[in-house]
Amino acid sequence: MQQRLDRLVELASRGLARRTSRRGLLGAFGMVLTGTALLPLLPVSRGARAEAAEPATAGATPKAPSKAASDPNACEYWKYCAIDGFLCSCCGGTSSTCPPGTQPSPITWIGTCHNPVDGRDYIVSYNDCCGKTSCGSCMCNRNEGEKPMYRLSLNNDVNWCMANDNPNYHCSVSVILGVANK
Amino acid sequence: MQQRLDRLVELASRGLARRTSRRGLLGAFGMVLTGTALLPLLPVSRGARAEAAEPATAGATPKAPSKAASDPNACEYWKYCAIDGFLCSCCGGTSSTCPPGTQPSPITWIGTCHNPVDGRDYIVSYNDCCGKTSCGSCMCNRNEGEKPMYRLSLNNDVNWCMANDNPNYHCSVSVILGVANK
Amino acid sequence: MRLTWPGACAALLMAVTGTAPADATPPLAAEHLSVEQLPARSPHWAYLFDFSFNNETDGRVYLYDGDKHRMLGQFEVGYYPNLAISPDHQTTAIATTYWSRGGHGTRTDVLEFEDNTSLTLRGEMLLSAKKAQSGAVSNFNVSYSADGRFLYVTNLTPAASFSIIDVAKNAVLSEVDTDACVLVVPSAQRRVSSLCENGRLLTVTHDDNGKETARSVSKPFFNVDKDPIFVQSVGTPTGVIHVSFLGDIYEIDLSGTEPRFVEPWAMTGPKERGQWRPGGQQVVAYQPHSGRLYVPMHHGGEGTHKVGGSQIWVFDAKTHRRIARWPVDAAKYGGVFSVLATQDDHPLLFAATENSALLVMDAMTGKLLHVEAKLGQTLWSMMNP
Amino acid sequence: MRLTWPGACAALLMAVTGTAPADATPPLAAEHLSVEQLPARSPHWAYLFDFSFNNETDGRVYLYDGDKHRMLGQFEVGYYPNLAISPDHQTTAIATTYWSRGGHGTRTDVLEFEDNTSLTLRGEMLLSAKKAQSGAVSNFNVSYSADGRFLYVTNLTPAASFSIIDVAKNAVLSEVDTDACVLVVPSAQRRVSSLCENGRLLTVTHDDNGKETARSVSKPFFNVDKDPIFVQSVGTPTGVIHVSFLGDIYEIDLSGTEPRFVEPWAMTGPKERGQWRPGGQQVVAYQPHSGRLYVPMHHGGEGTHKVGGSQIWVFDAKTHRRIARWPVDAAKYGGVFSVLATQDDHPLLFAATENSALLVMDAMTGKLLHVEAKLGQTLWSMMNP
Repeated sequence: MQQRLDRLVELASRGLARRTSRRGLLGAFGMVLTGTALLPLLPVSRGARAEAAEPATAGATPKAPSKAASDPNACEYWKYCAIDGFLCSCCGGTSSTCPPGTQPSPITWIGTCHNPVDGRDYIVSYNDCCGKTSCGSCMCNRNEGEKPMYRLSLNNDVNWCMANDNPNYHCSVSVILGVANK
Repeated sequence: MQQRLDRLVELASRGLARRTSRRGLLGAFGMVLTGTALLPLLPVSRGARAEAAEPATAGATPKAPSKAASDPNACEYWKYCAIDGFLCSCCGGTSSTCPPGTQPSPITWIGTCHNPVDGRDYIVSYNDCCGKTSCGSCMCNRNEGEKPMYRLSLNNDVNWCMANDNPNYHCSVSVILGVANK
Repeated sequence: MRLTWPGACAALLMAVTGTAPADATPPLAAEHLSVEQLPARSPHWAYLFDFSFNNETDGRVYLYDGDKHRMLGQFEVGYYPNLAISPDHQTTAIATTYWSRGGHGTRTDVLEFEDNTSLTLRGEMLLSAKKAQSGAVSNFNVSYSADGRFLYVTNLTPAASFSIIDVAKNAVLSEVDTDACVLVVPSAQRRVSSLCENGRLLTVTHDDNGKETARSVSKPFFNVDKDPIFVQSVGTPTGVIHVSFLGDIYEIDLSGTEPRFVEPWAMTGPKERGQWRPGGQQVVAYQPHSGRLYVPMHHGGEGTHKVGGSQIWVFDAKTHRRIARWPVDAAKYGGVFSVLATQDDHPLLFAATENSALLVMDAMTGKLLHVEAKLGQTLWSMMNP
Repeated sequence: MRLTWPGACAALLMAVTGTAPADATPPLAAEHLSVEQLPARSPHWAYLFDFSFNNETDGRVYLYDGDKHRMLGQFEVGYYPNLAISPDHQTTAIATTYWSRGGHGTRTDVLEFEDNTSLTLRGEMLLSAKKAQSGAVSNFNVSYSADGRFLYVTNLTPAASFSIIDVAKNAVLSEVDTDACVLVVPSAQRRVSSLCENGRLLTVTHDDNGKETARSVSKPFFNVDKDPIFVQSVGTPTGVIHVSFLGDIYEIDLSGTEPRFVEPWAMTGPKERGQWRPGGQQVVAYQPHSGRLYVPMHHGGEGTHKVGGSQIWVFDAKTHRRIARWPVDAAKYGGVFSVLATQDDHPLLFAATENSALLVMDAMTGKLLHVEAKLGQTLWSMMNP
């Protein structure tokens, strides 16, 4: 099932990456965005857990949830497993809402974070909130499953506000989309 | 003698402050500035020492010169007695030269600093170096004899780059003009 | 651009992924990305001005909730901005400077109007390149007339003047030459007072078209050479209160036809005078319900008027009685640079420090309620909503 | 505006004040305010890029002298800039973004040319609003062709392409669609290589008019899923060297007609693999005279590829022999985020840390020569002059 989703979104993504003529992409993109049902356009991270090929020193055995893992103002909050930026929850927003007067980025990447409280993996969307100069509070740098810029759909270095009217990066949120299949 | 100088510069300054019609001042000002002999236009500080009416806790007795008082990169350097800003000596300049690619402020204020090495008081010109965003290094906040903005000629809060082509404040220098009369 | 991740999206995704987990508790619901709206204004909010001195072109204001101890949002205020909140609290007027290329290129001075209810920009008005640029952040470099109809903007080139702006018309009506006097303290409906270099007060009256109709200059009411007053004054119901370098209180009553200078009084006793001094940036706060004044004080000599306070001294503004000396852990948080009291009857006192920490205190008891160890880069002043 | 306080001025002033002091030593001479000129370029200079992440619109570059341990000057580089130094060292090309009102208003993407000999702006060229914006500061987001004739600028909207600029004509010649591949690694005179999402290398050849004449795509040379390579690579005399998340070295020889992928080799032994990893921002430096590689390494697991190094590992790039593991006091200075080696035969190694400290080391011995405890706000990468 997970494979089906990966495949589906990957196909969309590849189409997207190829439609790169100067006129092409953003036009098509904008059309999708103005629709009401906004399917994430970029591939799903296979998540840290899936990277079996890569040995992990921290150990894969589940830990007892820490207090910080339940605090949306803490970088250790479970949902923030691949945010590299300022937490919107410290900037007038919450873990899933943008601060007043900012605009959410329509493009983004989605990943998988493990919730230690219920033991489930959740698919989350990492959006940037845009249009104001950087918030500067609660810098958080976590990169579980994050990949370099050539795998754009899994990258948190690029400014996901890049396609906004005002591409100033202000802060980042992590929005639960649903439970990930094991 | 000191009084004569004060009076002289004060007259110039008052004329300057009064010629404030929209067309008037900066025009006249610019003319002075483009001349070759650039007399400081603003009054001389009477210096911390002259403020006898104000009791001083630090004590007026001379101290042995500290090491920092002789280090142009230290805020305690004797010449910096009323600099509130970034020291140009940390920004690519020296205590009396602007960093490459910046422009000195033509307007400024002058004050009196005591040199503990030779025991003399020197009249110094506090200039800002302008045209680049703030240097950000070696913040120094000293205010001997400094006065609020209504006594503009003795104030270091205002941006003395204000009349520059590019009024961005970058850093501050302190330039020896001569020995002050006791 | 306003977007909301529709529930449809998550639902679709769920459908694709299926519902697998064998956990007993129900899974967390999908969330919807949206933009926060500001709640109704609280008297315990504060507008915190970060000068960003290391990156001066990026000045900003943080809106902070003193009860919930959290940021509500922020907006950009540019380079050496001068700020004022409108009498109806709806707008922050920002007189500032931008360039076409960050800190270089073409300079534009502009008056921007921030909508305080949405933290979005409502509009702007171009200014000539004269706006006063001072790191001494006064409440009266820009001000609104009491009825909100006019805005006064201090110019300094270094020639001193102020511009009169008709807010509704979005137009500069005139520029008034102040003969080297600075600040724009509004009174009555059409009067503006400024501090002059010789310790006098200039008061200009204007008509509805912004034309100067009268001006008067007071006798010197303080001694600039012996004991100057800080420009960072605080408004009161009848005028303003200034603090002097040596700690005297100068109250100016602007409610009559002529300014009335209340006899100055000393915060310090004879033994404290010259030893304990006010210092910092926003050196006096006034709380109208309790009639209290708050001043950050430190131990130091001449030239220390920008050193932050190790104590906050509290006075009854009417009786001049010292109510308290509240110690602050200056070694831990930095000396207190700026103070602001909320205007309600259960007031808070905000104290910003040299380290850009924010202390939230009970303004009646001095109890430290909350500390933000580092808020922004250089928190230099604060305003009430 | 160039001004010098003329000696005449000081002389006049002296005449007015007279010469009073009865001190035995002669008084200090009057000084002349002037503007420093940069000395001749030294191989021990470094261009330090401060992203200013808390104030992103104010990115800047500091020019630093690694021998004298002092700043030589700075220039502004704007928002999410991409930088390249010209082959003749005379110019820094800055692809960046500005707004008409600080961080709002009209957006302008522009290529600016900083004169490295005077630290003044030599000129600019407008770009369309497509410039790649990434906090991963690669040496190859913008690059010059070896002869300095062309500039390549990476675009990302998120569609990926690059623009070919004719430097002498100050004109954009063309935009080349890269089919989702990123970076612009120049080789020969008219070839540009980019990294693709499936681990392949795209190489585009163009003519003098910037027209694409050929393109080739390599077989996958690394595994993106199992062990991706950092985009922050370093140039060598024959091509580039990349480091992978797990610490393998991928060298690409671009000197022939087709890219040649050198067999990857591991920096780690079997027991270290996955335990010790490269991490940070600029994760590899190359020193041509000694043939050494420098990589900041830390102890950590998956997802720690942006954690700064507690050690700097030193390798012979030819023999793959590990020469040294230099410990760094990461607790004191922050982990090493970025490394840069000077290109001369008595080389220095610069290490920038997570705390924005700068360490200056002897690149042969590892001896710590100097520490700047805090240089700017967020020192993310460095370049050679």
